[in-house]
Amino acid sequence: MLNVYNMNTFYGDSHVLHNVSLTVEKGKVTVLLGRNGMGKTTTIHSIMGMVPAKTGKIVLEQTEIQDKTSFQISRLGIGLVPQGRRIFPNLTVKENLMTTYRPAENGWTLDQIYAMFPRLKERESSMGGDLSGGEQQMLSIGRALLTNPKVLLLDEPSEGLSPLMVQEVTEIIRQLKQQGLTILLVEQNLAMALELADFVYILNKGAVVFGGTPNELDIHVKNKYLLLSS
Amino acid sequence: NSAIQSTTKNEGGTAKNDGTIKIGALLPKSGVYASLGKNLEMGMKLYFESIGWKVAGKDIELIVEDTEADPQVGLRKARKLIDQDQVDLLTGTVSTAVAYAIRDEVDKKKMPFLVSHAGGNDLTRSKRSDYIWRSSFSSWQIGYSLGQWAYDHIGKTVYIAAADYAFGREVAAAFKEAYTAAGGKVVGEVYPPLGNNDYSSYLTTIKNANADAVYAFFAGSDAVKFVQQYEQFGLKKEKKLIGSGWLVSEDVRKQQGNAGVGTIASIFWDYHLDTKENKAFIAAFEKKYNARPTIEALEGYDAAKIIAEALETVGGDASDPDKVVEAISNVQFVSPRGPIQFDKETHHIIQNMYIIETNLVNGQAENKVIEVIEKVKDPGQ
Amino acid sequence: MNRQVFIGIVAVILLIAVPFFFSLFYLNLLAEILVLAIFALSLNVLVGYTGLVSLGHAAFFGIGAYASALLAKEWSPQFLLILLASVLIAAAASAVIGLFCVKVNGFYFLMLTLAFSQMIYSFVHQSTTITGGSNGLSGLPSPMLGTIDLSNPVFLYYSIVLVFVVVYIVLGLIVKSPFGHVLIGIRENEMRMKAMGYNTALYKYIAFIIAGAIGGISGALYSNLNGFVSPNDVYWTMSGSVLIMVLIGGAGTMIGPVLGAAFIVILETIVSSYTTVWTMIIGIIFILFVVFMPRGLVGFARLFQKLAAHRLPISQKGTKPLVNNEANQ
Amino acid sequence: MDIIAAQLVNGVSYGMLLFVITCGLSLVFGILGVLNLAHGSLYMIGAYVAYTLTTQLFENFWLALLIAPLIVAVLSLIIELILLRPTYHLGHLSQVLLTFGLAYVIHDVTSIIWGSDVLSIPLPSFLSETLHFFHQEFPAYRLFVIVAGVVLASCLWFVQEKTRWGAMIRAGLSDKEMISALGVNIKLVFTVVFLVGGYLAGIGGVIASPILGLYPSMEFQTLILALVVLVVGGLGSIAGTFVASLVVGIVETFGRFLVPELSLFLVFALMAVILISKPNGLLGKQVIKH
Amino acid sequence: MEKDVILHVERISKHFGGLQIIKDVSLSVRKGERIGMIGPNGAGKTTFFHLLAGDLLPTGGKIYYKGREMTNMPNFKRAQEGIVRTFQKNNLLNELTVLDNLLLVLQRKRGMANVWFKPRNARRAPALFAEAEHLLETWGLKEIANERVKTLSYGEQRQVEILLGIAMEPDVLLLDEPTAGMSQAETTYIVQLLHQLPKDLTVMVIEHDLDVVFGLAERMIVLYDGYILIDGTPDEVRGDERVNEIYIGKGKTVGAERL
Ligand SMILES: Nc1ncnc2c1ncn2[C@@H]1O[C@H](COP(=O)(O)OP(=O)(O)OP(=O)(O)O)[C@@H](O)[C@H]1O
Ligand SMILES: Nc1ncnc2c1ncn2[C@@H]1O[C@H](COP(=O)(O)OP(=O)(O)OP(=O)(O)O)[C@@H](O)[C@H]1O
Ligand SMILES: [Mg+2]
Ligand SMILES: [Mg+2]
Repeated sequence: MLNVYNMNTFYGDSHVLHNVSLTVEKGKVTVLLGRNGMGKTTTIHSIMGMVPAKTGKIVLEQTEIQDKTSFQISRLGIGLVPQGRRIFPNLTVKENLMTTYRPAENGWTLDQIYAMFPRLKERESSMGGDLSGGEQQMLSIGRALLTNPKVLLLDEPSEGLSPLMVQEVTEIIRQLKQQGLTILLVEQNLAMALELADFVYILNKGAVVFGGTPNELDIHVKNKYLLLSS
Repeated sequence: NSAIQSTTKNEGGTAKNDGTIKIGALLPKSGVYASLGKNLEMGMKLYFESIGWKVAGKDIELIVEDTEADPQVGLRKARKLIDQDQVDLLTGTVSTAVAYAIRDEVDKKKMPFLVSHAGGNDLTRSKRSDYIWRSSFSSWQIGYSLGQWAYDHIGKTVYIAAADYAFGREVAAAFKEAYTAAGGKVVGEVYPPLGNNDYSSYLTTIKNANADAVYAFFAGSDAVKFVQQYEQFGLKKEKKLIGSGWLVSEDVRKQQGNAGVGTIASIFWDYHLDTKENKAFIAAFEKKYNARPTIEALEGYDAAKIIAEALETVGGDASDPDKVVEAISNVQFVSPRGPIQFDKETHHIIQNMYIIETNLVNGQAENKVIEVIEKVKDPGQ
Repeated sequence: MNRQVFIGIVAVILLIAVPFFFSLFYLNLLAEILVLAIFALSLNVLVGYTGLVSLGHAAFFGIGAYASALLAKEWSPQFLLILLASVLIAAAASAVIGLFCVKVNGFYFLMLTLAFSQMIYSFVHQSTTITGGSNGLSGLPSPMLGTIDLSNPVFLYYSIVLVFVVVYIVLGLIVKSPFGHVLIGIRENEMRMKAMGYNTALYKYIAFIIAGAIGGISGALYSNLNGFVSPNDVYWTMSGSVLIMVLIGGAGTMIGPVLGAAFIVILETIVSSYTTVWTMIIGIIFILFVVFMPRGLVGFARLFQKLAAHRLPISQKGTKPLVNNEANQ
Repeated sequence: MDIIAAQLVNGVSYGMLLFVITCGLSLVFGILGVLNLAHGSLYMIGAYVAYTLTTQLFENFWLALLIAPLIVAVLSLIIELILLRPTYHLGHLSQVLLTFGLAYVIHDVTSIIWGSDVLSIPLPSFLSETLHFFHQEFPAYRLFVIVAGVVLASCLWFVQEKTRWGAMIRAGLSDKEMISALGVNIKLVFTVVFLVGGYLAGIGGVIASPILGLYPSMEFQTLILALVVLVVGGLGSIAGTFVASLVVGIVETFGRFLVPELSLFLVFALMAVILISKPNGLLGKQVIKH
Repeated sequence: MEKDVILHVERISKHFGGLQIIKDVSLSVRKGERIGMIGPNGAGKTTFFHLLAGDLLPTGGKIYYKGREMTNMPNFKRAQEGIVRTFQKNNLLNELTVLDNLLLVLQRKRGMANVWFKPRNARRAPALFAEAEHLLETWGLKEIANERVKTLSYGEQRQVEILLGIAMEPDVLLLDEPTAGMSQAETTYIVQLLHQLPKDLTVMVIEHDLDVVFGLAERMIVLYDGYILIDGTPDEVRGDERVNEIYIGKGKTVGAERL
């Protein structure tokens, strides 16, 4: 569904991603792990066209998208839940959801989002910037779903959510997967990530150092790239 | 010449290029007064061209610097003309503030300066300088000249409206002085800001006041707006509009449509002045520029002529500023505006003032001279 | 001796040498540039360091200029006395105006400073008896330094150079000091600075007063240099042009505003002598600046330096290891 | 009493004149966040083009009102594409320099094309009539200005409140990258809004200049006036600009009536008082908080 | 009031328009206590911190600190007096380097903020720079000391956020989700460091990572819908049905969060 080949991304002169290649299979949850500052967000941003890759190829279904702008990429069917939520603070909750709404047949609607996150309905006319951290995270997820994407990029969606909401979101992602949505998930919450993952990549210093099923992710690899082992 | 040299030596009179005479003109070429500056320059060039850019066998070189009607810039440019270009003579300034700003510099450096527009009274009164002579007008001349006439012919009470800056206030005060001296009564005064955009509020106030006439001093775009709105708010039918000639001068009258018709004003020149000098001047100007001269063009023309005649007297030798100034003071001739000469006491010009009325001629608003007040002299204090 | 001090000393020597080599016109022009450079430096304290963009800074320039003019007329021709008194008056005025202005932010700050300066303008413009109205005050007595008559342009020039050097050094020290860093912090994120325990309103207020006082110095110098003051000194166009000097030179640097002042004054004087469409040429230059050197003259100079030194510009990230926790492993 | 009523009408009509001048700026700066100091210049071009159209080409005011703003809009489009778009990321201070430079360029270009004389736009005859009420006379054109102001305000209010555009622009202002990543071609949105702003500036020029006149440097005067009205109302809301126009119009008119000596002082004093008591203007949206 | 009570909150409340977010909350905190604060999203935890730190003023009620009332004291003053918070959403000086961010904290603490005429550099203020270096070293941020904050990854910025709070040397430290966005490795490391903070430092921490919060806290407060649902020991909270229902969720127990 989404393939990344030998992607290299720079911020100015600093080379952040080194030949990153990923395969995100249709209807699967692919998880991207790695410690802080390893390039996970950069990978997501490069796919989304927000920090365009310098070299490499990104293919969505049959379309090459590495040279497209982010709004085109979004319209091709990639949705984004960004890190840090990036809610529009000066828009109301409803405006946040509806401004970029793209209706689709059997797609998500405002009512469904409200049903999923009743808290958002209660705060419907509050400014996005006034919401609590967790509420903003829900809003960010809802906002992405309302663009009715085929592929969903989630960058730490559980951040700031209460354990109960984490389970809820886990459940939602599972459902989305069942509905055939393709998902690339970046997570620090290993429990959640591994519960959902069909396939796992680990990024270290901007390079892919592991790719395999959750079962193949042994304690060695984890210790080396994810946990504090001193 | 380094700065040290020129400030330690007493006489700055180093040998200049003897072949040409350099005249520096400080005129606004950008900003609100740009068109005045442009017309002054056109007038000057017209005259110099008529004498082949030569006087007493020497070439005339005219260096025009843009003052932006800003005193700081004016001073900077004056310094450039004096220190850098080493001009023999300065002329110009539309803005009185600029003239005041360069007054000390000119005085200190003994640079003959013929003021060709700026009309602030003090220039030939408290700020008088041996080297400054004025060929244009003073605000007093403009305002005072209509006072008696207005009392005799218009009415016993007036309302004064003038743009709120030094010149506007000086003109208004001079009018008031003459008008009240004649026995008239000023029932109210109002001073809208310069460049005011909407006169409706003032006009409503004036309309509801008890006055026979309104004396107004406005110029340029203010004059267009004021005169138009004066008619639109229905004042024209009730109160005669009188004022300075700039209210209905060449550069604004056409834009006012017929709103200005009926206005009475006092001024020192008009396009329709019926003298042979004026006819010749207008013909020459229209031939060269294909447009009517404005009063500023006339000022430029006269200033150029005064300079040329003075230089002729000194035989083209401008090295002694005192002699140049002396020569200027003796210039007199019949200008398109009538006979002119300098008052040696005040350094200010003595000239006729004209009462003009705006009439409709072939569907066009045109001015007509209805009375001449001869040889008006500024009191000098 | 460090390089900056060295460059500074060379610059001062050059300034001292100018009257021996250049004509009076250039001397006066340079004096004017130095005065306006002081003005731009003062505004830069607000715009460049504290992040407060003022469009009313001419208020303090004008107050300094008028105070100096009136004091010279009515009180004493002593240059230093007048300078000191004008600065105090300008500081007092900025203390009053600042009280209100530092309460608002961003564009509202810009407009509130504009409002105050325009109110002062209209006062100056209208109280003809005190300020001379639209004609301004001219024919001011020439300043004295002790018994030296500063009507000699060379002496006056040296006095201005002296004031300029003092102001430059003092401001240069301030912006590099911890206090200066507080101002920069406020520019970047006022809320965080509060959380760090800084009374940001007070710091902004102090910066406003410093800027106002130094603006007053430049105004007082200006009236001494020109021998007159006019309402244009207080008008918003003056605030606008000094803001442009700061921006074109490079806000938030010390040398930037000085370069900006020099650039604008020279450009205006020279270009307008050759063509009537000089506004257009200056406009085009502004546009080119934004497009090709958005960081001002200073940014341009830096880039040039870097290229000349064959160093890679801006970021040293390339050499930095991506991981920051290796030390802990 | 009549005079009070008459002054009130004067105030309202002046207020609407201010609104006509300011609404474009309110859109471009207040809502789009582009500090366009060349806005007054666009206004001026609208006025000058209308002058040429009414005096030299068609002698028809209505046609000028239709065509001149379109020309200004095209010009704004070019400005946006060539100058602003590549420099948005540099922030407001760069925009100050850029658009100020642009204003300088336009200043000279117009004086080359139209000269530096004072000009005025002739009106169709029925608009130059004088109407009578409150025992006072009142120019018909001023009533037209009031109507135009109200119509413009309603259109803008509708677009801002009832369409997604308003929200999109606000979203784009706070996070351009994110709104793009959600599928909005924000650059296009900005371009279109800027173009509409230019169009409104053109309309302002055509409608206001029969009253305010055409003269060199008119653009800077208009700009300052518009900025004042804009901040008094508060950034980010057409309603605020509308209210502010009326407030400024009425206060100024009565100020000139009651204390004419303070005319020059008044607008700025009003603005200062309002900003001191309401730091975000009368109806300004709260600045983005953390 | 007991002598070692450092912070005492008396029936504070906070409304936003019609919404009442904090409802008559009272609380006493003793010096050196480690308090964990949990509660569903939108319960009002962050708002409560805003009130304590002075970023918002309460609509009703009183706050006492070290025996003095400080309900209306402005935020910067509280920071000076020792109540320091970190932000849930990164709130740093993004254009400056990490070191510069830190130095701004240290220079005020060392009373240098009002030095006007002495440059602030390593030569003139060696003690300041040494201290900064030491802190950066301890918190594992030395490599990024000279990076501009805005070029850091999200998790790195979170670490800076905490460091700035700690560097203030507060008496009461309010940490708002300190480890959110941090990787497991960094979380473990930071938690270790938090354990090493001086014993007399009072810490309140909001966290959704139950391992972290139960690891740190000796007292737990559960905020629910603007009021305190439970104020007790970690064990009391762990066992409480209601907490499982509204916050932790069924089938989950604390400690099973991680692998
Ligand atoms: N705007 C930027 N300019 C320069 N460097 C950047 C920028 N953004 C990120 N970086 C650097 O790129 C590297 C990767 O950052 P990225 O945000 O992709 O990490 P991440 O894996 O998402 O980390 P985290 O878990 O903290 O979110 C980091 O070293 C970071 O410092
Ligand atoms: N300024 C405000 N205006 C209106 N509502 C607000 C404002 N600030 C907060 N709220 C509301 O108050 C509630 C509590 O917010 P708060 O940020 O305190 O929650 P929280 O407990 O920290 O949640 P989380 O765990 O998600 O961060 C939220 O529902 C939020 O929408
Ligand atoms: Mg990340
Ligand atoms: Mg929170």
